[in-house]
Amino acid sequence: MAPTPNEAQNLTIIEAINLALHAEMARDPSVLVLGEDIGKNGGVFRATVGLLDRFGEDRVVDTPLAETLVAAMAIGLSTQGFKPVAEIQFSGFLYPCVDQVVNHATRLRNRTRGRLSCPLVIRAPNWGGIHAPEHHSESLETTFAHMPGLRVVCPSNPARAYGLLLAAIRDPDPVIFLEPTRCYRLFKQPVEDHGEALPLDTCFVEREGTDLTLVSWGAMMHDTRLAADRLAEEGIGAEVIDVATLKPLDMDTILASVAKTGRCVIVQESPRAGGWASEIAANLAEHGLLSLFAPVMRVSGYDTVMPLARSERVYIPDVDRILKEVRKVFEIAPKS
Amino acid sequence: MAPTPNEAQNLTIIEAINLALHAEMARDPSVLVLGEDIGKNGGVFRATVGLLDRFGEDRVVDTPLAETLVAAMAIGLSTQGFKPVAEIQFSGFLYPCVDQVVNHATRLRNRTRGRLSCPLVIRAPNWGGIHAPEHHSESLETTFAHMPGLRVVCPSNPARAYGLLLAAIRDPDPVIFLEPTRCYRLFKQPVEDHGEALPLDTCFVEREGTDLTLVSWGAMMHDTRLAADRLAEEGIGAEVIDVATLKPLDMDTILASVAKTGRCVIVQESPRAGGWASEIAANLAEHGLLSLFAPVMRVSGYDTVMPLARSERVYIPDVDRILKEVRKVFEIAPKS
Amino acid sequence: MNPELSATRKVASFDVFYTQILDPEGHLVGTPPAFAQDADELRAMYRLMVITRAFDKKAVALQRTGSLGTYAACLGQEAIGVAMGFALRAEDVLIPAYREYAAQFKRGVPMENILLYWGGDERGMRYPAGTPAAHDFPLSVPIGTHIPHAIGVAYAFKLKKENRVALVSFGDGATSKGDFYEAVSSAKVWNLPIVFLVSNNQWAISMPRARQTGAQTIAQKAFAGGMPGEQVDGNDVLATRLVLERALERARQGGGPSLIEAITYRLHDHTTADDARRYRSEAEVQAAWARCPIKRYKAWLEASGHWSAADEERLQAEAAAAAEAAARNYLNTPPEPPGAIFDHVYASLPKALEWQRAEVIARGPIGGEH
Amino acid sequence: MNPELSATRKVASFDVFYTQILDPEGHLVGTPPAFAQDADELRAMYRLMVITRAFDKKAVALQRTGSLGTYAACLGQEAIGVAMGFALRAEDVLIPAYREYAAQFKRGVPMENILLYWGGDERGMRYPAGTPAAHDFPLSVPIGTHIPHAIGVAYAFKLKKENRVALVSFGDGATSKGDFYEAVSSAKVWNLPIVFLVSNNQWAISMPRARQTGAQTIAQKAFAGGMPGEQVDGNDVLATRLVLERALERARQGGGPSLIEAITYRLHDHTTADDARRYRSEAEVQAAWARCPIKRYKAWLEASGHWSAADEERLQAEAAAAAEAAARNYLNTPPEPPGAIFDHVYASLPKALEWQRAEVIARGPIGGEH
Ligand SMILES: Cc1ncc(C[n+]2csc(CCOP(=O)(O)OP(=O)(O)O)c2C)c(N)n1
Ligand SMILES: Cc1ncc(C[n+]2csc(CCOP(=O)(O)OP(=O)(O)O)c2C)c(N)n1
Ligand SMILES: [Mg+2]
Ligand SMILES: [Mg+2]
Repeated sequence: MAPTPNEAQNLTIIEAINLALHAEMARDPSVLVLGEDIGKNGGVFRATVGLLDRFGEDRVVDTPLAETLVAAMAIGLSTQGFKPVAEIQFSGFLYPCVDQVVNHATRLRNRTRGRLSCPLVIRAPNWGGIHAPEHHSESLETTFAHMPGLRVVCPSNPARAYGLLLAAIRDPDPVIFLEPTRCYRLFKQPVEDHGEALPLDTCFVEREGTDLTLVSWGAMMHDTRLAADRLAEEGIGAEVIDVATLKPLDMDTILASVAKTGRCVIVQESPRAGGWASEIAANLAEHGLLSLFAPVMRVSGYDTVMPLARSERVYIPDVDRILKEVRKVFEIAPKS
Repeated sequence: MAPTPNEAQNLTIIEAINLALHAEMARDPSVLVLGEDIGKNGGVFRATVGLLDRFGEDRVVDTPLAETLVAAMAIGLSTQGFKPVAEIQFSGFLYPCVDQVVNHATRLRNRTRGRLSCPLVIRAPNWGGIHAPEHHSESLETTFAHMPGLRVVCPSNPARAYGLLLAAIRDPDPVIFLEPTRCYRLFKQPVEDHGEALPLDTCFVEREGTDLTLVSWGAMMHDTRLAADRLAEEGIGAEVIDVATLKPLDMDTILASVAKTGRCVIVQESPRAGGWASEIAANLAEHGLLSLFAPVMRVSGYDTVMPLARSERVYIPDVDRILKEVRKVFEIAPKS
Repeated sequence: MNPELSATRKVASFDVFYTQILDPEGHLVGTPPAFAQDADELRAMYRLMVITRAFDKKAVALQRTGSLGTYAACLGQEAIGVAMGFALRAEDVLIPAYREYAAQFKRGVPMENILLYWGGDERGMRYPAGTPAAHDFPLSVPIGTHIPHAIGVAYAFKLKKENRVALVSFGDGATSKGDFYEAVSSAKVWNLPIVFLVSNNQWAISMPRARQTGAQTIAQKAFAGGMPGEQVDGNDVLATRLVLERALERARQGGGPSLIEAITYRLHDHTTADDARRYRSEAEVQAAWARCPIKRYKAWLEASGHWSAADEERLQAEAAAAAEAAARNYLNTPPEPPGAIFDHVYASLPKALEWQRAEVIARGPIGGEH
Repeated sequence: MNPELSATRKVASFDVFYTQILDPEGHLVGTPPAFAQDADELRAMYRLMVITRAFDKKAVALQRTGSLGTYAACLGQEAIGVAMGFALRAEDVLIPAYREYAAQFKRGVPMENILLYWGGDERGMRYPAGTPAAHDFPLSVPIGTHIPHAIGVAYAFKLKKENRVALVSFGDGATSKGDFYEAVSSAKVWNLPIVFLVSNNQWAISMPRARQTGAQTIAQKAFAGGMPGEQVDGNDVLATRLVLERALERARQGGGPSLIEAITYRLHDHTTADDARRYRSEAEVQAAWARCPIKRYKAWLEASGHWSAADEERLQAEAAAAAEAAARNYLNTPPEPPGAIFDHVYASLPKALEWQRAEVIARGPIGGEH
C-alpha cells in the first residue's frame, strides 16, 4: 500500500492527501492521525486508507463519536510532543470543535507565553455538490478564519493538497485544513512524493492576466478556472488567484494583481454575509481603491441554509454566475 | 421590584434590559428566561434581578452548568409554544452553543418547511473593557452573523436595549442578542416602558453629517460618538450610524449615507480579519464604490487573542485610533 | 490507634437489568405483557414490521439505481421502531434519530416523506397536519445533537401541566456525545417526563460498541443523571414495547426520566454510502440474522395461532405494493421552485435577502434531480 | 403459559464508597495511611495548607483594594490542593481548574504567578522551567473544557510507554458539561492513566449541588465510562491524599482511569466579583466552617504531638511574609510592552500581522494597570 516516493504519480486530491499522510507519518514518528472511522474503514472518503496497516493502531486512532473530544484529545496530544492530525467526517460536524479550537488550541501558546503550544491539524471535507445528506455540504472556512492564532488552509488541486498538508502538519500552530469534497476525485494531476511543503502564507497565482483578477479557493476554484477559460475564449485575460491559505491572508498578491488589472471578482461558496470574500473585498476597499476601475463583485452562496441535494445547485455558484458578475464589471469598466 | 409602566425612567443599559424582561414576561406568559445563576442570584450582571420573585421558578429557570444544554433546551421549549430567553454569562461561553444554534435553531423552520420553528433569544454580554478574567471579553458577533437564518442584535444605549430586546423576543426566529458589557452602567437615558419594539432590520442614524460616515455597533458606539464629538469641534460633520441589527444587515441606510458623505470609517472591536466591518466595507466596495472619495477604513481589534486585562486597552480601539483613520481619509480626500 | 477503625463505607448502589420475553427462536422466556391479549394488536405490530422492511428494501433499491441519495437502512432494527410507534400516545412527542421509520409510519408520516428527505427535498420533513407526527421532530443527522431538545420539550409539558412524554431515540454511537450526557445529567433535576431510548445496534459506522465507550452497558450511563437505566432485547418487540410502555407510563405519572438500552444489530451497511465488509466479518452478520426480530416474532405469532401462511402471503404483497406506491409518489414529486430555498429561512423574507431571491427566480430552474 | 418465566435478570452492579480518616474534630475514624508515619511530611502538608490560606487572604485583600482583578479564592478547599501536590509525582501532568493553588505552589509555581494571571498578565501562566509545573497546564477558566485534554495527554504517556499519570481537577459544576462526559466516556476505551478529581464544593456560583444534576453522588458519573468512582472527605487531607495516591498508583500500574469526588465546601464567595449572601444562608456557611480542613488537621497534628503552639506561631508569620513578598513581586512587575500581544499568537509573526504590531509599537504604552 505504501506509495513509492520520488516518482510523480497521477493522483486525485484525495489520493494526494492520503499520500501526504503516509509520507509525513513515515518521516516523523510524532505524527498520528485520529478521528471517527479512520482506522479499519480508512475514513468515510478513504483519506486514511492504508495508514492503520502501515503504522498500527497506536498512531491511527479510531475515536468514539465525539467531536469535542477529538479536538480536545488533539490538543492534549499536541502538548506532549505529538503532531496530531484529526479528521472530522464532514465540516458540518466541526461545530462541536469550535469551543476547543478557539478557547484552547489557538490560545495555549499565548496564554502560557510560549510555554505550551498546539501543533495540530484538523482536516475536514468542506462544501457541497455531492448530493450528500443534510449537514454534509457546509462551508466552514470563515467561521475559523475569523479566529486569531489559527491557520486556515483550503487546497484546490492534488499537488497543493499534498504540499499544503505537509506544511500544515509541520506548522508549529493549529491549522484547520478544509478539503474540497466534490473535487476529491474530479481530476488527476502528477504529484511527486518529494516531501516538500508549500508555503502557508502565499496565494497561488495560477494563471496570469491583465484584464481582471479572479480570486477563489477550495472547491470553487474549479468553476473559477472554467470561467477563466471561457473568458480567454472571448479575449479577456483573467488572472486567477487561489487563496489556498486563507488565514493569515496574503493580501499582497491580490493587491498586486488588482493594481495590474483594476477589476476583481471574488468567488466563494459560503453564505455571502460575513464570508471570506468580504474580507478580501474590504481590504481592496481600503488598500486597492485607487486601482479599481469597477466595483469589487462577490459571487457567493446565498444567505440561506444550505439546501438539500435537489436544490444544492440553486445555491452553489457556477460558471454562469461567475461570468454574470464579470460581465457587470466590464459593463461598468469596459476593456479599453 | 416591578417597575411602573408608562413613565420614562432614567436607566442604564442593564436596567433597560431588566425592564424589557420584566415587561415582556408580564405581557406574554409564554416568555421564560433560563441560564446559569439567573434566578436567586439575578444573573452575574443582574440583568434578571426580580424576575424569580415576580414570575416564579417555573419561568425563571436556573440551569445546570452546560451551555450546549441551555441552547438545546431553548430550542426544545421554542418548539412547544414558549419564547425562551436564554442568558449565557459571557459571550466567550457561547461557543458551546454554536453547534445547536447553527445546526438546529437556524434550521428547524427550513428543515421542516415551516412545520416547526425556533422563536428564541440567546443573550450574552459581549466585548471587553471591564478588566475581567480570561474569556470574559470576547467579540462574538461575526461568528453568528455569518449564519443564515439567524438575527444578530447589538444594542448600544438603554432605549435601544429595551426596544430591541422586546423585538428580539417577539421575533418568530432565533436571535443572538449581544450586550455591551462595559457600557452596562456607563450612562443613563430616559426609557419609557411603553412596550414598543424597535425594528430589527434598520440601522439607526444617530447623528446626521455630510462629511463622513462613521459606522459602528455595540460597545464601540460609545467611542464612535466621542470621536464624532471631537470631529464636530473641528468642523467635520460625521454622520453616525449604529448598526444595532447586524444580521440581516441594512446596507441601504449605510449606502445612502456614504452616497452623501463619500467617506466611511467603520469601527469594530472584534479581530479585524473576517469581522463584520469587512462585510460592510465589501458591500461598499460593490455598491458604493462610485460614491467613495477615499478608501473605506476599518478601525478594529487586532488579529491577536484578546489580551488579559493589563493589555486590553492595547487591543480595544479607542477615540484616538478612530480619529487616526479618519485623518487618513481626509488626507486622501480633503474636505472641499 | 484503633485497629477496628474503618475508613470507608458504601453510600450508593446501582443495578442494570436486562429483559427478554421472546428468545431468538420465538420461544417465550418471560411472561407476555398485557397488550399481548389483543391478537389484532399483535398482528398490527407484525404488519408494521413487515411493511417497514419492505420500505427499507425499496429505499435501498432506489438508491442503488441512482434515484435516491444516501439512505440509512433500518434492517434488523424494525422491532424498536414498531415498539416506539405502539408505545407512544398521539400527544407524546417523538424526537428521533434516523432509523426508526416504523415509528414515523405509525404516527402518520407517509413513506414518501422519508424518501423525499433522503432524496434531498426538505418537504419530506413537513409531516401532515392532523397526524400525531405533526408535532414530532424531524430526523436528526448530526449525531446526538437532538437529545437535549427533549429537555426543553419535556420542560414545556411540565410547565403546561400536560400529561405528555418526550421520547428521544438515538444510537450507541450517540451516547459518546456531550449533548447526550448534558441531557442525561440534567433530566432528573426537574424530574422531567422523558424516555431516552438507545438503539444499540453494536456499530457506529465502523466503530464496534466495545470500543465506543468504556462502559460495560449503555444502560448504566443513566446513573450519571441519577435515573434508572435498563437493557432490553431490542429484537424482541414484546419486551421492547413492554419496557418502553412502562418507562413512558412512569414518566407520565410524574416518576421522572429513564433510559432504555435496546440491544439490536445493524444488519445492513451503515448507509448506502458505506461498505461494512471493510470492517466486520460476514460471520458476525450471519450470526446476527439468527436473532432477526421479524423471524422470531413471526414464529411466536404462528405458534400462538395468530398468524398463518395465507396471512403472510397477503401481507407481503400488501407491503411490497405500499413501498412501490411510496416510491412512485416520491419519484413523481416535482422539485420545489428554486426560490423556495428562501421561503423558510426566516418566517418572512428579510429585506436584505430580497435581491438574492429575485436573482434565483430570474435565473429559473437549474435542474433539480432525484 | 409458564408462570415461572422470569423476563428480567440483573446484568451489572455498581457501588459508590466514601472514605474519611479524620472527622471534623480531628479524631481518627479510619486507619492513618502509611505516609502518616513521616512526621516531617505531615508537617509539610500542614505548612502548605496554611501558606495557601495566607496567600488566598492576601489575594482577596489585593482585589478589595483595587490591585488585583477578579480572584477565585480557595478558602476551605486547601486540603484538596495540598493532597494533589503531595500525591503527584514530578513527572505527572496536572490539568487543573482554578482553585487548587496549593498544588501549583507545591509543583513550583511562584505565588506571584497566580497573582499575575488574575491581575491580567499572561506571564502568570509561564511557569518556571525546571519545576514539575513547567509541563503542567495553566488554570482553566472555561469550565470543564480542559477535562478532555487529559485524554490526549494520557494517550501520549501510553504511546510513549511513560510511567506518568494525567491528573485533571475541576468543580461539581463542571460535571454537567459535555466536555467532562466525553472524557469520562472514553478514558477506559484506551485504559488511560488518568485521575479525574472533582472538588465538590457544593456550589457552582449560586447553583447548589443538589440542583446541578440528578445524580445522588458525583462519583457515580464515573460509571458512565465504566471506571471506578468514589467519594472522599475533601476536607480531610489524610483521606484525600490516600485516595488520590491509590488512584494515581493504579493508573500508573496500568489499572486505568478513575474518578474521585472530594467533598468540600466553598467558604468564600464564588469569586471576588460575587456576593454569596444573595443565594445562601450565613448559617450554612457557619456550619461549614466547623468542617474546615485546617482546623481538623491541626487538631490531630497537635494531639499526635507533631505540632505545637510555637510551631504555629512561626508558621503563621512565615506564611504572612510569603504572601506579602508575593504581592510585592506582583505589584513590582512592570507590564509587558504593548507589542507583546503579538508575540505568542503564532510561533512566529505572520507577514499579515506585521503592520498591526508596528502600529501598536508606534503608538507606545497605553497605560497597563494592575
Ligand atoms: C456529529 C456527527 N458526527 C459524525 C457524523 C457522521 N456519522 C453519521 S452516522 C454515524 C454513526 C452513528 O452511530 P450510532 O449513533 O450508533 O447510530 P447508528 O447509525 O448505528 O444507528 C456517524 C459517525 C454525524 N452524522 N454527526
Ligand atoms: C463554560 C463556562 N460557563 C460559565 C462560566 C462562568 N462560571 C465561572 S465559574 C462557574 C461555576 C463553576 O462551578 P464549579 O465547576 O462547581 O467550580 P467552583 O467554582 O465551584 O470551584 C461559572 C458558571 C465559565 N467560566 N465557563
Ligand atoms: Mg449504532
Ligand atoms: Mg463548585
